[in-house]
Amino acid sequence: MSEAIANSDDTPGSILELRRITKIFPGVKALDDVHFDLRQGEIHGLMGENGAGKSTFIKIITGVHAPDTGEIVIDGRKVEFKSPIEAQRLGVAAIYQHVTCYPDLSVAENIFMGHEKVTGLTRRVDWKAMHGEAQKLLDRLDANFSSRERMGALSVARQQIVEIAKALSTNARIVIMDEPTAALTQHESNELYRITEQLCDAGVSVIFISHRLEDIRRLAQRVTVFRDGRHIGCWPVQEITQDKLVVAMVGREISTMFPKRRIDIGEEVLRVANLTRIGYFRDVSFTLRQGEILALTGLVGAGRTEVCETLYGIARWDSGSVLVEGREVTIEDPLHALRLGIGCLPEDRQRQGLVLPWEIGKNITLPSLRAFSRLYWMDEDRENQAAGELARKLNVKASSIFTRVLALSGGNQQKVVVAKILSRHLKIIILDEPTKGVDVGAKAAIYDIIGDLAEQGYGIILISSEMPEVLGLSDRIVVMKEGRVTAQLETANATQEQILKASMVVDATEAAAEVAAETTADGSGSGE
Amino acid sequence: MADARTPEIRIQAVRNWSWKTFFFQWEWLLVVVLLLVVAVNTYLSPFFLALSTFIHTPATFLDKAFIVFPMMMVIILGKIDISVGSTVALSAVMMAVAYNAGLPMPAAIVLCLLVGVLAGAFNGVLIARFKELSFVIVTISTMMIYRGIAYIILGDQASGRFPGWFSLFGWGTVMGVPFMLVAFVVCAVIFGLLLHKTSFGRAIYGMGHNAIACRYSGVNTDRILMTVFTLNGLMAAVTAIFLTSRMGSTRPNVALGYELEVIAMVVLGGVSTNGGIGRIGGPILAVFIVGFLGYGMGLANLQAPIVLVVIGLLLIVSVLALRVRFTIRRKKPVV
Amino acid sequence: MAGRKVTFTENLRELGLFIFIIALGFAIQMRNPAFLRVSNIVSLLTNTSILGILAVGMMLVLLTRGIDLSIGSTIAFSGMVTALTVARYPGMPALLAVAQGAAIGVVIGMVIGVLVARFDVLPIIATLGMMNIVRGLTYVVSGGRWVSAYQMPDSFKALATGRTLGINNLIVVAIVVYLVATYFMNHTRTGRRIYAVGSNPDAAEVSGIPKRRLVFLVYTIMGGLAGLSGVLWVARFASAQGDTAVGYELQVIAACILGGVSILGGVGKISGLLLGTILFGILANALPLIDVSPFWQMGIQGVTVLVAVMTNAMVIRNTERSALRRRATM
Amino acid sequence: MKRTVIMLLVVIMAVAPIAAVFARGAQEDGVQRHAFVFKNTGNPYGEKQMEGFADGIREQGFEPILRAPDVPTAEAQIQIIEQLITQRVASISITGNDFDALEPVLTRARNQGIRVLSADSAVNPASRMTHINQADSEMIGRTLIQAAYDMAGGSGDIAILSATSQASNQNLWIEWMRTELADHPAKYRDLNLVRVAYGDDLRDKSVSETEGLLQSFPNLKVIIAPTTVGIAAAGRVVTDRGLIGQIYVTGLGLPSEMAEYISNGACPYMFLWNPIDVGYLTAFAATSAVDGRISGAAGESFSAGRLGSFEIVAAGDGGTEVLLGAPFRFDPDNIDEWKNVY
Repeated sequence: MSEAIANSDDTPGSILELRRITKIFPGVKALDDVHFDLRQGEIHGLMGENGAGKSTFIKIITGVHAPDTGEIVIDGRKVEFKSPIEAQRLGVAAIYQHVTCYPDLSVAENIFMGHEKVTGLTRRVDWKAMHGEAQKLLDRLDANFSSRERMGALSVARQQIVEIAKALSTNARIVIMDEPTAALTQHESNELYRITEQLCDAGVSVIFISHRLEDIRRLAQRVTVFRDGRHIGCWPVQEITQDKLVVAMVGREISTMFPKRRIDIGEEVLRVANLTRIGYFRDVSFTLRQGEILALTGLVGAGRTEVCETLYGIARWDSGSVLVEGREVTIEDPLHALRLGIGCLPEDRQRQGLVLPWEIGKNITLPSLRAFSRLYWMDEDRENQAAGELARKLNVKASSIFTRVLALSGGNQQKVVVAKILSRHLKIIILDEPTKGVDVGAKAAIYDIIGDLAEQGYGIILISSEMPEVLGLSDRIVVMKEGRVTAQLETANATQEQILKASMVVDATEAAAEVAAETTADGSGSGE
Repeated sequence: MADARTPEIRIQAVRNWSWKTFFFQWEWLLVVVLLLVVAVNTYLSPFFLALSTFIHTPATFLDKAFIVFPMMMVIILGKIDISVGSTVALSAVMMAVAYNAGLPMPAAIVLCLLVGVLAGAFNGVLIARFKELSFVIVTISTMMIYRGIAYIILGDQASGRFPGWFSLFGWGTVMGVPFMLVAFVVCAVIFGLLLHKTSFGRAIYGMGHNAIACRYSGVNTDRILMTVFTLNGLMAAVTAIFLTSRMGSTRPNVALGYELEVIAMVVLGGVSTNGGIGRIGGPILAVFIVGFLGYGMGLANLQAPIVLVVIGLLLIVSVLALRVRFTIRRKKPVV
Repeated sequence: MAGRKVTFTENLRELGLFIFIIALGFAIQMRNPAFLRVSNIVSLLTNTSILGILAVGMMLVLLTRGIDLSIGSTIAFSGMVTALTVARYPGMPALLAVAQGAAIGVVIGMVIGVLVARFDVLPIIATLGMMNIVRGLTYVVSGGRWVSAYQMPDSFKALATGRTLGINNLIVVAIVVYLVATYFMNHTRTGRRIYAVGSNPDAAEVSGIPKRRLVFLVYTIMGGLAGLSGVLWVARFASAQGDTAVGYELQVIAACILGGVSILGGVGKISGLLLGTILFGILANALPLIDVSPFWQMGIQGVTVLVAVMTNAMVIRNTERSALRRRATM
Repeated sequence: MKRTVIMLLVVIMAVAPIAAVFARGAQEDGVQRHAFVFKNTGNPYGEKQMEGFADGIREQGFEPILRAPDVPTAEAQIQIIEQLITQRVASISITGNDFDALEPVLTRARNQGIRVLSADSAVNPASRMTHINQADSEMIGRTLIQAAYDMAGGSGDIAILSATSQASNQNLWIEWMRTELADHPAKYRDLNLVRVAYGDDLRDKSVSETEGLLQSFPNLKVIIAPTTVGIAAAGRVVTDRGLIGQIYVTGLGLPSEMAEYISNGACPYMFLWNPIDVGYLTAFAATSAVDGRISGAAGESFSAGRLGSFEIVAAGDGGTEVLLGAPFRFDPDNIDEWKNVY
């Protein structure tokens, strides 16, 4: 792959260049002799599996870490950052996935935090100027919310826009976006693409980091791939195929992402009828059968996760009914759900799925502590044995089950979460975005596991925003929009267009009529 | 991260014993500190070094140590309970008043435990049911309320005149060893097993690191929260029994400031207030460090303010040492 | 529209507190008509002003997700040292004494600041340790003695009893502290950055906000205010003793929390803080007026705090639920 | 668990060699040591008592040990007494934080042959040989009411501002005050005791309580505060509010704390005994008890250095006590010579 490196040398118009950067943390070489260059007005994709060194790379460009060796060149001049402020001054800005927002402060303050507008003499914060400026930036990005809104009250997508506005406000010339689309739906991603392109037209250069091949293909002119802290290659996007890119990231071939298997679909295990949780979703109905993979799709915020949380006992439903194997049930809490045979792989792996500082084994057995204890007394030998078996079965890559989950890659962490579910005897498994933030290699492994699970007769509800995943894995598709089911399709006959239409297109007059109808219904006092 | 690339390693289910991890523990530092305390005390006072010091004097500082165990659980959960001192006062006052109102002493003791359990459970229910309220504010207000009730009941009186056998709790011995020390050891064993060997303990640690993940894993987090706070109330009542037995009477203002002393011992014992971290041995050692330190300095007739300063310094210095240890141990950044 | 609604929810707390104070004041007035007499209001405010000054500092600390348990000891220490100084040098100008006390507080605050900001010691532990150390030092410097009224020059005592523009000096100082704090928190960059640090410390770090320096600053300010309060305390009561203000920190924290400051950081407003402090002041000062047995006082204070925060939680829950219902019409 | 056990074993095994290195050898030089335990540290009144005690003991050629916990609780005093027992002191004189709560530990001390006395604030008769009382409680109570009568000019409201609601001394005095009022209904016809308030010996609370009294009882003439913090706080409020001459403060207080308010008229006069003498007397009672001259029974007498000879009398609580004498009256004429003493 060395031929790819050659073209990065001294290209005229290069606004940022990193040469032979090495960064060593105690015990690990995070970056090893890495090159990178970014041209004026370019969108440069950066890809790599988790742990490839991307995060360290960003931190070096933004001045959070100093490299051990190597140099950073901006506008042809060598620079050394002593603090993030200095990088900011030279026009470098980073948009992280979610770390940088201040939920308790206003949008305007979020935009200007660190470089607030002050009045000349008294150096007091100039609120009027700040809000005015912020509103101008938001308008420029076609955002339809106010700069006075509290950041914490905004959706992820809107927060992302605020982050971009923030980058613009520093007059950034180099913007780094770290997996900006990870938490966005297709629709929101499209919006982000538009804004990013707008940025470039204005002369800003963008480093766009993403796991999603689609992002890179849509946006970037060139793409660089890192693996294990090393620079693997840099190609113009048109000249590289998807497969080649995957090989570069993973280091090996992935033959087929979605092995089509023929699985016998059995008895009905779950029937949801007219399920309603006020304010989140209403009148949701579907069924699920043994060995079936039912995809639940739609935009983020369409109520998919909320439906599943309700089925898993995290929240209560207000009306409607749930039947598990034909018997009507109430579900009080997750423990109750697990006893009924419903398991869940939650959306936010690190927050909801894992006890990060814990060992793999302890994490795996957490849902089934009862099974490994008699009168609360833990049988640790049996526990470790079972955990080891599951970890082996799912091919978790670690030296032993006493390795901390913290130290695993995203994909392996996800495998541990799956192992947790398998530690109990279940019938129904809810998978909420199982491949979110997981690198390509692990994705394939997880798809494989999902196939296996279906084969073993589990009924699976798969929530996903990735169209190929939905179409490639499921047997049937339920599409939701704004808390309602808008389409139920057999995957064999479904097309991407159908799904998108059902999840996005809003007929203005129809929507207005709905609102009117329901306001009166609420007014009539049906209540909870 | 590197091992993630080597596909054919089969994951092991056997733990490797390592001397390094065994000796690289907070508790060893505490052991050293304890030995240092013994050494300094021996130097300061000719009366310190005697068998009776180690066997009998623990009874002078062990009363509040019973709360250390459940408080440790509370802190592992990432919470703090400031109301325990007041709970001690309330349950002691209830016991005394009930006995003097004609209840037989054994029944009064049961009532005392019951009051402690109720007080703890009330904290637990509030904290579990009102997630938006912080545990600090809940326990600060119940701290005032419990002691307030004790004042309302007893006003300016002291109450006591217990039957003679009641003083055995605080003063009696079992084969030459004070009953309190025996009870402490028993509690230490029970709580140690509870924390480290049961699913209950496992869930407590899990919740300390990540309560949400535990809830998603089917752990009944609310019930565990309530149980732990209830245990805290129960052990506060146990402290109330020993304390009252040692004093022979009680007043609404007993056990003032116990909560901070208990929290200090737990933290000195290496339990992180961030939750999830800490083993039973640390706080036990800390109880004896603080206890012997105070006792030894008292034997040397050092004035109380000096003892205050030394214990404050000990707390800060030990936590600084804890910081240093973690900085050394943290090898890998989480990329 | 959406912006409006948010603001309303967020001001609900202050509104509720305000209504509660009015109701409480009315109830007390019914029992004892002396309550709303000017002289009583003045004495109530005078007695509450020190609590109020400390609450401002504590709010800053709580905003950064910290806590300071050492302020009772700092008050005692700075008060004692200052009293000893003025007793030895009666000619010393009173303002110099104030400066000295505040400086002592600042030094103690800086020590805590270094421990917390530089060495990452948990605030609760660092301040718990300092609480013991500083209290011990207070006894050590005083040698167990008190400094009494006759040993203090009149100019010093006048700090707390004198008037400026017809208003008691303590109230004046408290008002000044509140005005400065309002300006500082709402209109200076440093103030807003303190909110930012509490709201999201990680974000503050990556966006180049000097998080550690701000945390250090916050404890220094808290120490300075505690030192100032120590001088005022001693001047007010014309006596300095070793056990001054034992356990006062919990009252200050309770007042902050009543005022809507979250101990989880990032949330809290000066306006709410003011109301919380006043409510606490009323509870401490008005109960003797309505002939409540002294034995009931502590219980009543505790129940009030609990009821206030629980009511607030309920109101917010209900508001959110009705907001959901409105949203449900989508 | 395994870890814990191993560590404890290590501690136990290491104690012996370490001890061998550091031990200085228990030297018993044979000097008799007498201990005095006050309520809490940092209390000038207590410091003066301890000073008097130390003088008295040294005067006789013995060694004094002066102790006080940092908080005024019985729990803390129990710990100190345990430490004193271990040190094998000859006698313990204690100013009790609780009347009954110290009985078990003091009994233990007596069983080990240590003589136990209480001074200033008594412990119950079962746990002491005798009590050194500053002055007759009855006399204090009655005198204070008479002073209030005098200051109020015979009519008006009076209120009491006490320390904590549990303080046994104060409660006893308040009882005698009530008795005095009840004994002479005719004389005190127009004198109403309207409230007993508790300032908990805290400055801020005492001030609040005083102000509450002023607001609630417009007819208030006299505040009796039988505690130093309380009387000084009341004096402060009266001075601040410009009420000198309208409302009078009296009670028991340290001359140094009250000098200002006695000079300015807020407190026309007040009472106290000399805490140095209390300590000094206690020292002689303790040594007499140790060498067997007294057993604590009523009728016995002993000599107390410069103070002369004292007799043990029966006390109101069923035990015995030694009375120092009548409380001393401090007024503008003599306050200046006393304010620097204590």
